[in-house]
Amino acid sequence: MNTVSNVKKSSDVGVDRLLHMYRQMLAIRLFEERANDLYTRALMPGLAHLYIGEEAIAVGMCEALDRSDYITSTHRGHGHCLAKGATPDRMFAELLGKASGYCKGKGGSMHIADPATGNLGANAIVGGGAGIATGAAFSAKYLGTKQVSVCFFGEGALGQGVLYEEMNLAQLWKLPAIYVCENNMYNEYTHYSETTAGEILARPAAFGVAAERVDGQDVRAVYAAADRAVRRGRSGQGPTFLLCDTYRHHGHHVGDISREYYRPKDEEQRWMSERDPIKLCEGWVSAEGLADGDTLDRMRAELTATMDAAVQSAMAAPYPQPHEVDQDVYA
Amino acid sequence: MNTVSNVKKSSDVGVDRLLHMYRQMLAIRLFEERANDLYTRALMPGLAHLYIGEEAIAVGMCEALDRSDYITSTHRGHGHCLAKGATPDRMFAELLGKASGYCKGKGGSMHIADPATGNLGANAIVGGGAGIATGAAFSAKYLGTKQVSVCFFGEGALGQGVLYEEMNLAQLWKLPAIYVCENNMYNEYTHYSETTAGEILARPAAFGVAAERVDGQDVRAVYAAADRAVRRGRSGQGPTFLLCDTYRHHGHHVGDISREYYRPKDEEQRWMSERDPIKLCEGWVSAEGLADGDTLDRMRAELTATMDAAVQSAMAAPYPQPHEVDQDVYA
Amino acid sequence: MLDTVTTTAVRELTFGEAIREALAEELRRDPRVCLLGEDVAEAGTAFKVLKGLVDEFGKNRIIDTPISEAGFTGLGVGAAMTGLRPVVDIMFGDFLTLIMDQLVNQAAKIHYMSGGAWKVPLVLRTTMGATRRSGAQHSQSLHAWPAHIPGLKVVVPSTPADAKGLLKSAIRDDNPVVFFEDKISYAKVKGPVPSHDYTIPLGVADVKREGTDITLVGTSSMVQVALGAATMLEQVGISAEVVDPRTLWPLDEKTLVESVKKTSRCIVIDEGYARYGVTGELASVIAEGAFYDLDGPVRRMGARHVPIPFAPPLEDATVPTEQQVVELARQMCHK
Amino acid sequence: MLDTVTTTAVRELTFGEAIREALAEELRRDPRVCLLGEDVAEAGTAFKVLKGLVDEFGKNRIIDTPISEAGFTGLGVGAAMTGLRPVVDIMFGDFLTLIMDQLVNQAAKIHYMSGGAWKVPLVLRTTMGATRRSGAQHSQSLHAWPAHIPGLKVVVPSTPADAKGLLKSAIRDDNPVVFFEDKISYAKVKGPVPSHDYTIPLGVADVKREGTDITLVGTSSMVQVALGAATMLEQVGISAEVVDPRTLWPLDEKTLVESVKKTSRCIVIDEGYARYGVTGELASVIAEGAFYDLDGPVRRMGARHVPIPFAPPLEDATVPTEQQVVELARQMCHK
Ligand SMILES: Cc1ncc(C[n+]2csc(CCOP(=O)(O)OP(=O)(O)O)c2C)c(N)n1
Ligand SMILES: Cc1ncc(C[n+]2csc(CCOP(=O)(O)OP(=O)(O)O)c2C)c(N)n1
Ligand SMILES: [Mg+2]
Ligand SMILES: [Mg+2]
Repeated sequence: MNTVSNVKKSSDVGVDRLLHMYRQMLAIRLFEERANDLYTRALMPGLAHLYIGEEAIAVGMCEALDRSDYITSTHRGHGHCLAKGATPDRMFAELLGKASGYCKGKGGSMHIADPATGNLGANAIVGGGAGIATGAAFSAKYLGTKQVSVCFFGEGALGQGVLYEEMNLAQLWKLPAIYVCENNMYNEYTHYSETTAGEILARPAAFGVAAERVDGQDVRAVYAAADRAVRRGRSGQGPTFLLCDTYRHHGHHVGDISREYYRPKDEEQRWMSERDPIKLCEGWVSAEGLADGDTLDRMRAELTATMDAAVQSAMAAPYPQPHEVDQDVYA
Repeated sequence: MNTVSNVKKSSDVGVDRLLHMYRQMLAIRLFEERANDLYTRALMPGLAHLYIGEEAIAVGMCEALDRSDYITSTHRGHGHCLAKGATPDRMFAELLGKASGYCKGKGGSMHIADPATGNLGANAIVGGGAGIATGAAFSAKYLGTKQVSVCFFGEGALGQGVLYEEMNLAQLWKLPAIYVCENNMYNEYTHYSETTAGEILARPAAFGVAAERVDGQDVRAVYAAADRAVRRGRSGQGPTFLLCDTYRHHGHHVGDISREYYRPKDEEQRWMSERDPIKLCEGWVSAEGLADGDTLDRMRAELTATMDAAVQSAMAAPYPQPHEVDQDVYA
Repeated sequence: MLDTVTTTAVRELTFGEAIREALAEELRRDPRVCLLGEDVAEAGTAFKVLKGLVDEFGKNRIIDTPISEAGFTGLGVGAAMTGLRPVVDIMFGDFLTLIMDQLVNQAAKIHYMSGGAWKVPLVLRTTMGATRRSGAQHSQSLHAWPAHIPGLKVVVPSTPADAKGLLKSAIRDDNPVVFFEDKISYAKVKGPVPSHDYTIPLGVADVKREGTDITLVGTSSMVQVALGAATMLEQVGISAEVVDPRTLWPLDEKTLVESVKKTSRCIVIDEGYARYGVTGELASVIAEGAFYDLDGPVRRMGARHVPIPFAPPLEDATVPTEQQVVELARQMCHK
Repeated sequence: MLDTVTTTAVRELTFGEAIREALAEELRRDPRVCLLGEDVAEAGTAFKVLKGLVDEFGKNRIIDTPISEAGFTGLGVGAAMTGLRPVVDIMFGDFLTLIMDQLVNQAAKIHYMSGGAWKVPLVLRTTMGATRRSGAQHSQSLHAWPAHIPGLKVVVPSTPADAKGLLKSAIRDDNPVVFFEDKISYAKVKGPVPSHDYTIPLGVADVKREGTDITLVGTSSMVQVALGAATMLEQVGISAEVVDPRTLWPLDEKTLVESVKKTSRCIVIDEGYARYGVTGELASVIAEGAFYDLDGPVRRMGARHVPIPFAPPLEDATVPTEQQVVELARQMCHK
């Protein structure tokens, strides 16, 4: 698995912070399990790309952000969205195409956006968030707001030339942009080694962008790296690129069930049993005695109730009215 | 000027070869002087981007190629075209939009193409040749022909994301592509340091592409590097990137007369007097006694006559017939 | 209605199967044909349409690419110029946005700019069509854009048999051809397909159903909508002719105009946006050619002029339906 | 003909000067306005239209970019969402091929996809028009493409006064607006321009000349062609009305239709390719709205359907001329 871990002791991160991050990861996990379930029961229209297994990246990253900082997200975006502060009920509603969803049902799973939490939107174009995130960083610098702007993307986006155009601009103009590459090793059904020549970290470095590899399954390591990147950005030192090694437990999308032809079962097994970010975190918490079993159980019960209620309310919510189809085309 | 020269002794290149390259450079120079003159006298339609000052790159590069090897060229493409074997009469005819031109007058200065010499075409889209050149390299490998494919481009094309997409593909598939960056330090009227973050050579390297910096004013050094790259390509080792430092003596295009606002006069002076590739070559030839003054004078006289005759014939040639406008849209 | 059909085995295939068969036959026939795209090999694309090709033709000819649409399309252009006949796969038609330079400034113009010296025998296969709940960036039908550009040919097949015959023509054509496949049709549209090696020439429209009262010009998936509407119209005594141009360029103006001269009424139905797109062109061509026979203006139906929404009830309101066609046709025929 | 003009100083300006004045005024008025593009600062762009702006507004607001059209347009989209009002400069309209994803999949859809939550107040200035002997990759008029896309507004000004008033509206608009400037007009077209701060609303056509026998609908540079033709037609006793839609979207259908209802004849003249482009849309809208008043089909004139050739005699044959308009109009009016 070959991940370079920048692991710190949990106490460096702070107990409250670690528990908060644990909670956030668990929230995403529970959210995604329900999304999977809805889809499997044919209750959800379209597709969904689950974030299960990658939770530590969104959570560690967003833990270092303020609410007013910006993010852009991807087709696999529920985790980023929740970590940045979205509420699950309006998210489920959006996944179901309901009027109470974040986008009034017009966006769907791949387009959730929310100005209140600085979420510039998930994007169904691979690499599609790079320009937007860099532009938000440009605004922050132009207006002197000290915000930073985080661009999440899968390693597949390394194939899109526009990413390099944006990193060049960000570095030239010392923009507070943070490029977070979630390397789960697969571009859909193709291993990234078949699509990615050279060394990934050398790519941002070639544009002068500070680059760092991070164990994407260790939420503490992600948080620490995120914190460094955010400081760099806020202090005018320019962009950072974080390469986070990770793994998606499920298929590319919920319908991707038979995966043996592109991904070995034992690889899946190994990442799930040994490298699950939530289990790992649980391990540290208990090993270091940071919380007792009861606390974690209570957390899980609370979140479960929240998520179930969110699904319920989303299911019960009405679809948009037909006439709404023509609204919001122009501001 | 900070160019790393890979200078070899002239004798390493071979006397005949050096004289041939000298001749080729001179041909380009004389061609371009006439293009400039035609434009200045309002005899040429449109624009022209002169290659004067950069001749050693096209010539050193093409000297290492066979006629059947491929090139793609740029808006500043006359030099590549001539070096690859085009004849000046059909080129002038094309510059004037005449029916006898390489493209029957349909292309113009920025679009000369010629299957007979493997010239896939000049391209007026910055970076526009990258895909085509890489595709020709792909064909060569697919068909097992041992051809190589050279993509010439200015350092401005480093701003185009597609270049990185192509280098990634070329390296992944070990294609015999050679990316030749002519760094004349200006993207039109903007210094490349304002547009190019990081180290240029690190960019191809990040994609695993072998990269080398070359003194673009020393035709011997260019030839030697070209030869290495061609061998790499033909032997299946994949692509090479050559970063050639150079300078254009004239404006971005022939109408770009007042340049002080973006480019210091003394910089121009220095490159013209100290780093002119033809003068440098002349110096080596005479210092090492490789040819006498007479030989060089005769060469110049011959080429001058050829170029003047080419201009004459092109001037006298007819325009295409109006009905030809609808021809060649579809094969 | 196939131009070169003789008596031969005819099977029911889906639209997707017909495409795969066309590709397999051309790959077999001509070693210069190769396929490039994302997840085209083992995965057989996201739509599974190419499933199995890599087993027969190997990874040197069925080539998985990085997610670099501009990159591998540009590579395809150069490969096409230098001896290959690449078929480039752009998973969703929405991603045409990423390759317009390669397609329009390069592929479309090289033959002309070089005075006929170079050719670009490239096929660009991509998809169109909404109602898959895929959202605004995976549901567009952008075939009007390449149709606007001289130097490109544009194919919009509606049936499995047409898809096979037209795709084979496209691959054998010496020009860049953009081939649009309706995603919904892949599995949903079935039809008889001859098993032999036939082609359908580009530029020949097909009268999919004859009629006398009104002409329904449909493209791609809208041909099925037009046919459905025609069946319903029959029940109210309206005889609708359904004409499928099959290729947007070259365009068989004659067949379109002649049908409308006969019927005197016309609705053009296309799944692209109606504004500044395909419907305007077809309607204008027909109005210019059949003006004096027209009973009223040519009417147009296209995608609603909004980004395609996700919510099912909204998305469904963006695509012309049989019912809407029927209503408009009845109005036009005063029945 | 300016909507908000009051008595005020009016100077003769070129088209290019009017654009510069509009930008300067908006830059002065609103600190959130900034300009991004290649060589926009000291060089003032390849066309020198922006010359001098950097002196007043500095390099933080007039920003030279790398040759990364997709990159800086995408950046502009994000900046527009987060508090700025960027004006992005794409030197040649031909390079729209490089930014369609940013423009179409991002800028155009974000407001809708987010259910109205985000706005993209971006202006994309670019050029159109041939006959500069610039070859096939620097001469296209691709305004039909963005006009096809819901979520975008598209402006095609024809006079200096319109250019100024419309550009100021575009900058103040909360939507992405694509603003097409005819390259030839920059220096060639002159006209009176009020010196005060006026705007012209997007979506209001302008009758540039009144007439009774035939309507010439022209866009961008073709308005000048239409006006020239109208003058010539007057001499043969034909009274031509010249209507300039000014914006392709929103489109002032009413003014177009009403003019043709009055004149009963119409030629649509546009410098883009006629096929699958602007002329088809305008002709269809007019035919639908004025069908029963039409004396004959609406006729279309656009760029010849070929990549723009370099040779002067060939290139000149690709753009509609006054003479051609006159001939067609005479034919249509039987004079
Ligand atoms: C430009 C573009 N090309 C192709 C696709 C289809 N597609 C959707 S997700 C995906 C793979 C993305 O891989 P990666 O970026 O690694 O993200 P992951 O799914 O692994 O999180 C592809 C090819 C797309 N959405 N956009
Ligand atoms: C995609 C694209 N953007 C912009 C231009 C306009 N343009 C023509 S040449 C040029 C500068 C090119 O600089 P460089 O690549 O360094 O080549 P040089 O002119 O110095 O040889 C620009 C911006 C273009 N032709 N294509
Ligand atoms: Mg991945
Ligand atoms: Mg340069």
